[in-house]
Amino acid sequence: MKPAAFEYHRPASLDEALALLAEHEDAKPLAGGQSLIPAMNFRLAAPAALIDLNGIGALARTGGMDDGGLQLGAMTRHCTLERSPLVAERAPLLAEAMPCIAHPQIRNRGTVGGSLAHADPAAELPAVMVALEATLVLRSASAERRVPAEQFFTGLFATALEPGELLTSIELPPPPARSGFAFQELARRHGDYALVGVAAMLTLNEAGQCSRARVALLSVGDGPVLAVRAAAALAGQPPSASSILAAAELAAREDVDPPSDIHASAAYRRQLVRVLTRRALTRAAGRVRPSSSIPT
Amino acid sequence: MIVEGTYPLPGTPVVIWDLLMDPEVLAKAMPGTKLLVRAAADRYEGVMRIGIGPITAAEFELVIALTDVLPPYSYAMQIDGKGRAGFTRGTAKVELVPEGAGSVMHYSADLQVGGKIAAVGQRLLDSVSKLLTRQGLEALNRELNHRLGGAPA
Amino acid sequence: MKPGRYFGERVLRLEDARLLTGRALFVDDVQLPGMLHAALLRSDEAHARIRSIDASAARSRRGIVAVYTAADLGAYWRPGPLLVPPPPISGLVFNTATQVPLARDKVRHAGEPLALVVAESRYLAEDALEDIVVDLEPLPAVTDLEAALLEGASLVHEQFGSNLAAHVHQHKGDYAVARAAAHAVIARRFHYDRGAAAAIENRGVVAQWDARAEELTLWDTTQAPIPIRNGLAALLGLRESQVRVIAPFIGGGFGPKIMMYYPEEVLLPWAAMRLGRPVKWIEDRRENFYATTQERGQVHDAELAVSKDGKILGVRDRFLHDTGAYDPYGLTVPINSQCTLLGPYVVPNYDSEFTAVFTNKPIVTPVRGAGRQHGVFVMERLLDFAARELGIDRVEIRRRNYIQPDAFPYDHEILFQDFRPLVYDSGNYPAALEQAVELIGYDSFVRQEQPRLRREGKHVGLGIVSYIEGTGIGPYEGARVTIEPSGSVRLATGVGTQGQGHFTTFAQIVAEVLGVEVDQVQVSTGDTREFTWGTGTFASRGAVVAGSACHAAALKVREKVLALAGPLLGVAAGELVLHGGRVQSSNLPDKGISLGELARKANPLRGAVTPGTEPGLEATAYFGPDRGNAASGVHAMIVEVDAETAAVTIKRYVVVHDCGTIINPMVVEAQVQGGVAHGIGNAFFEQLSFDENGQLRNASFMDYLLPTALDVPTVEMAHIETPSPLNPLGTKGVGEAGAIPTGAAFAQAVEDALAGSGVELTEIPLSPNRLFELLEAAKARGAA
Amino acid sequence: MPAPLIHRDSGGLRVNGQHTIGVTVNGTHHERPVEPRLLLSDFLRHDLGLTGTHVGCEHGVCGACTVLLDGAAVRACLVFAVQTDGHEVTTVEALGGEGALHPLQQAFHEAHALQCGFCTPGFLMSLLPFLSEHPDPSEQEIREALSGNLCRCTGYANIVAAVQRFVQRNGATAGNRPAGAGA
Repeated sequence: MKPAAFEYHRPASLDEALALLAEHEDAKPLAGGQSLIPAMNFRLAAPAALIDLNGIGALARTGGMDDGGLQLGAMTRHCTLERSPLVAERAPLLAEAMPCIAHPQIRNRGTVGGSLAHADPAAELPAVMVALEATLVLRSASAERRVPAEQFFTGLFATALEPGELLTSIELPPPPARSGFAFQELARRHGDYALVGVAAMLTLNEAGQCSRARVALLSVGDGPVLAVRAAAALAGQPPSASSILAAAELAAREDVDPPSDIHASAAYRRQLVRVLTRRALTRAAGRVRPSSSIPT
Repeated sequence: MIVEGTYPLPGTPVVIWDLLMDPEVLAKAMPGTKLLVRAAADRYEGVMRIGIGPITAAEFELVIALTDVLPPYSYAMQIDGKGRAGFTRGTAKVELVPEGAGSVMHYSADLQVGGKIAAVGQRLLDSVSKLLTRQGLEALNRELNHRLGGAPA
Repeated sequence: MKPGRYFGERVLRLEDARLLTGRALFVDDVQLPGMLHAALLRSDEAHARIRSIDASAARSRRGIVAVYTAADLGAYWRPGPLLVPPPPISGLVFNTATQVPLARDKVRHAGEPLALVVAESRYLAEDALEDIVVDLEPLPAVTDLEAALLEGASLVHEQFGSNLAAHVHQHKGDYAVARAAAHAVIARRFHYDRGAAAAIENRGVVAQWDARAEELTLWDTTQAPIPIRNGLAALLGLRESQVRVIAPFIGGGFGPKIMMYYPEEVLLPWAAMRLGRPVKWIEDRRENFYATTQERGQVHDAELAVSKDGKILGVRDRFLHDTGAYDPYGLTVPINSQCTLLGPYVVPNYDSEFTAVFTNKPIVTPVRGAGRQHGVFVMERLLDFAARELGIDRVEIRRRNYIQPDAFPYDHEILFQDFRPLVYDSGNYPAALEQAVELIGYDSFVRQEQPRLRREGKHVGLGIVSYIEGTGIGPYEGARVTIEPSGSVRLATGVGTQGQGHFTTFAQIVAEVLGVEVDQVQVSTGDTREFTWGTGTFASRGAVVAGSACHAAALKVREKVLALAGPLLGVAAGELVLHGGRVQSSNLPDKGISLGELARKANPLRGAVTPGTEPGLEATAYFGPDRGNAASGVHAMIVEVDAETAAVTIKRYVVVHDCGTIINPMVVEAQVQGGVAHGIGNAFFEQLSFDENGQLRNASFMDYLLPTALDVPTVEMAHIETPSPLNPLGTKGVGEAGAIPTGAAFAQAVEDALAGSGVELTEIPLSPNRLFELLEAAKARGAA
Repeated sequence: MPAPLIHRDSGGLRVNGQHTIGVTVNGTHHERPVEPRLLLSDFLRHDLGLTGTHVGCEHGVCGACTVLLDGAAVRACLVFAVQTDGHEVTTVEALGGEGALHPLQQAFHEAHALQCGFCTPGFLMSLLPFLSEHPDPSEQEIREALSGNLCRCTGYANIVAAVQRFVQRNGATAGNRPAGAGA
């Protein structure tokens, strides 16, 4: 299990990286490498060249934005997000999901941008970003564009990234007032690919009814799956046990067409969607804060 | 691994049939096919490269043999793909049923997957096969529309 | 042997420092000048005829030194030996087909090696693998045990005309009569699937041929260095004395590392001799899932005939055993299943018949437990079902059927894997059960806790099962003890060690006998230059058989010490004691001499010695038990099941264990805890998932799930010691014990937690996905 | 003569261009040419002869090859040696010293937290940074910290006990990073 030979580049700046990417068609960017390198060790992946982004400090900057949101540099490592008080305060859903990602040794190396660009259907971060309505900033040698997470994930390991483009940062809006969140997943063992996971954001109006619900599911499709029917069912309802139960049932029956593998049949995944969605929404509802505590 | 379904296509079976026998069209129906030649009346040979997510080094030498050919309605294929990442082989059945102005394609494939991709890619096989089938059919549909001078579906 | 200053004490391990600092030598740590690296091309197909192999492109690649296929091996190509011939059971049928170094005409399982590449680095060797063009003609694969035996099934080995590898029938009494007299007959079908041993260290071999000394040295991750040496010498046409096999520190064995000769063990020395350079091969994790032997596939159709009061009248079992593509290990595993099923119970009538089946899957040889799991699972489940049907408490039905403490030796009247009658030497099963019942709090759990938690909507359940493990079998092991002039004691034995603590437990035995500090005893294991007689570490026999040999050798040396010191000190031998590294008069301690000085005197450089005198304080001794002994125990666990997700959490785990006299409780408890972890893996997490074409679908640690620190509870343990009369130490084996009854306990506990759901668990492993399927099926039945 | 052999060993024949890296391992600076594809685990074991770092799966699951990269625990099989240019690596060989065991190693010894010992260096290297950040961890926290390292022998109980033993003994000083925990 040794990787095939490849050319190695370690640009010191983003521009240099984009230039390299533009000139090497079959080059692959190397972020944390925690998914790419195993695939290379198995020789399931054999890129002709790697462009190592670990030398570009500018891509690792993470901080708060004036609107109370967050900006995450693509090369920010999982362990940094996991330990960041700012993330805990401004994106508690993200903070809750972090410990579910593999193990400490992987989180010390893995990066948020790498995980999103890899777009593994079983990964936590894509679903979390969709639930949080994050905006992804993509740069090419010639231009920069901003893509909502929901449109970034286009299929199985497929994203809106064009050849020559890099994901440079992720912007998270501040948690809305009267919103609650929850992340739930079931894996065979702690840190394994989840059999099913749910990232839920729930926002209530003054009347205590759901004004907005975002339920993003992982490991049930080609990418993160937004449970739109479940969300629609909740709209205008108080987050009661019965309305949540009904929403979870819809999510399982109509929002997903899950795959089967040796660990979980489609039917079992459906059941997990049913149960975990209910549990996540219940917890999210219980966490709704009267008003935003984010200083803006 | 079983893949099956139905898919509406423009044109009557008679029209579609010849196009289906055209290696260029067939190649489009099989995503990742880099090369496909008709080696004999009932035999196609080519190279297919599958690049999905972590799997980018899966190149297969492809041999497709046609059997039970009943123009313009149905045929079966013996599919045999071998590569460093493993192999896939099996049979596929294609049936064209006239429906209105067009046809409905009934397809079913029973494929074995072996070697490395089966051993370590299991988590993705189901999704990948669904994806390739969908992509293939959509490509086929586009091609037919194009060739029949119709608007792309 | 009586407990003393060291024997029976929690002595900290002498080998730890080397392991903790990374200084211990493992096979992959061996670095030699000019060393080459090997990789094997393995078949993607599970069953295929070989049309051609073209390695020309690989050979011409830079950095590649050689590529060998079966054709290149010439006369050296031959199938391996049959390691364990079938026992003398009347009517027994056995078809031998052993593994080959490189497939020649046919491949019989995915991962079977086709070619060996030797290169300047492993990276380059793997590059070259991709250049080898293999033309295989696929054949239908045999994977299902029943289908394999049908007329017209594809044949793994054509020469036998069927896929039958063996057929064995053993019985006692007359089951038919018992059945006729029975109040109830409980009949079920049971499945037990495959798992991997999954030692964290993969296998590895380094071979070096020294042309000047005409000596071959092999570093090998083996549990049996001496048989490897002898076999290799024969294969390579060398004298045994020309071959040195070193099993250095081994990163876990668990059974498969006793298997021989793996293709790599045969190919590397041959290549090293031809190329005149050392060659290293280290198995990678993916290879390990095909190239290292596996275990556990069996299907049982069993029935239990019981009286109204729950007494066992008889058991009938018909089972199929998956032996994989070859059967070099004979019948050890299925015979263990057959014998272990009887457990600690009085079974007056037993009729057991098994058929071993060749399949296109990797080779099956013993893995921790070695077939015993299956027997325990079938018997314990049958008792659970009988208890339910008869309305008897599951603990009570076991009580009523135990062999009583005064019934030893107890003869089951059938033959065990060591070819000796299955006779239990000692035990106290009722005491173990009562202690387990006490520890887990059975009565309060069943009467109060469980009902209370059920009312709260929690699905908790308890499992409690018994088992016997036949351990410490022959033929023999040996040891040499030497008191060196430095005063330190050197102990050499032939068994390999894979983490069991032999460096410490053997030293404890010797230190006790010679009255020296335990850290004064230097232990050497697994180097054929140090000791040349023995078989290996398997069947939980290391401490029992090799330990007894160490004891015997130490006693001999003690005699020499007394014989020499008596006259020297002018003290009668009877009045001498060995203490603190000295031999001295029991009543006049200053009348004594240090063992080191005595060792010098025992090796005079001038003068004369009386005829017949042997120099030095050294002795070699051997021990071979008359037959295996019977370790035993009771496991109990409490689980909670999330009925919505079918996720299972193990809340508590209790083990009451009897391995006879304990040399080092710390080591024993750790062996049991580790075994339980392995058992939990087999029960809930681990399953080698083959598809109907013989393709393994989870050949990685991503998909083959070993339990982690979050999945294995700390086991609460108690010991019962019924010394074995079959060896001077009174000890019994413990290495495999923990892993044996776990599946049975798990199934009982989960079923108990899901009581009322209609789910009956008759298979292992039980993943959440599978439990969900079974729950759904039960619901459907209920609805229908 | 040894030098070229080391090259061979590391897969470092001059193909695809070698990169010369400068990396500090256990406090010693090394300048070495490496092929880009050379895994850090192989670089440490073969090029530098630091064989205390063991290799169990080469796909980042078993944790046997865990080392510290700039003080953080990482899988040496999921990092290319070339990526450590200008960085610091700490392996099990850095622990303890002068025949004395590091307090954590000592705790492993006293609690019988190892059997075959193959996975042990990985456990030690995973635990050091964890313990410096969690001077007084709960059993659950300890088990979570261990969950990225597989052990087939011990069933983990004694490893947990060893960590608890270490924590009790070093409770007072545990706030500061255990010796040898790297940069």
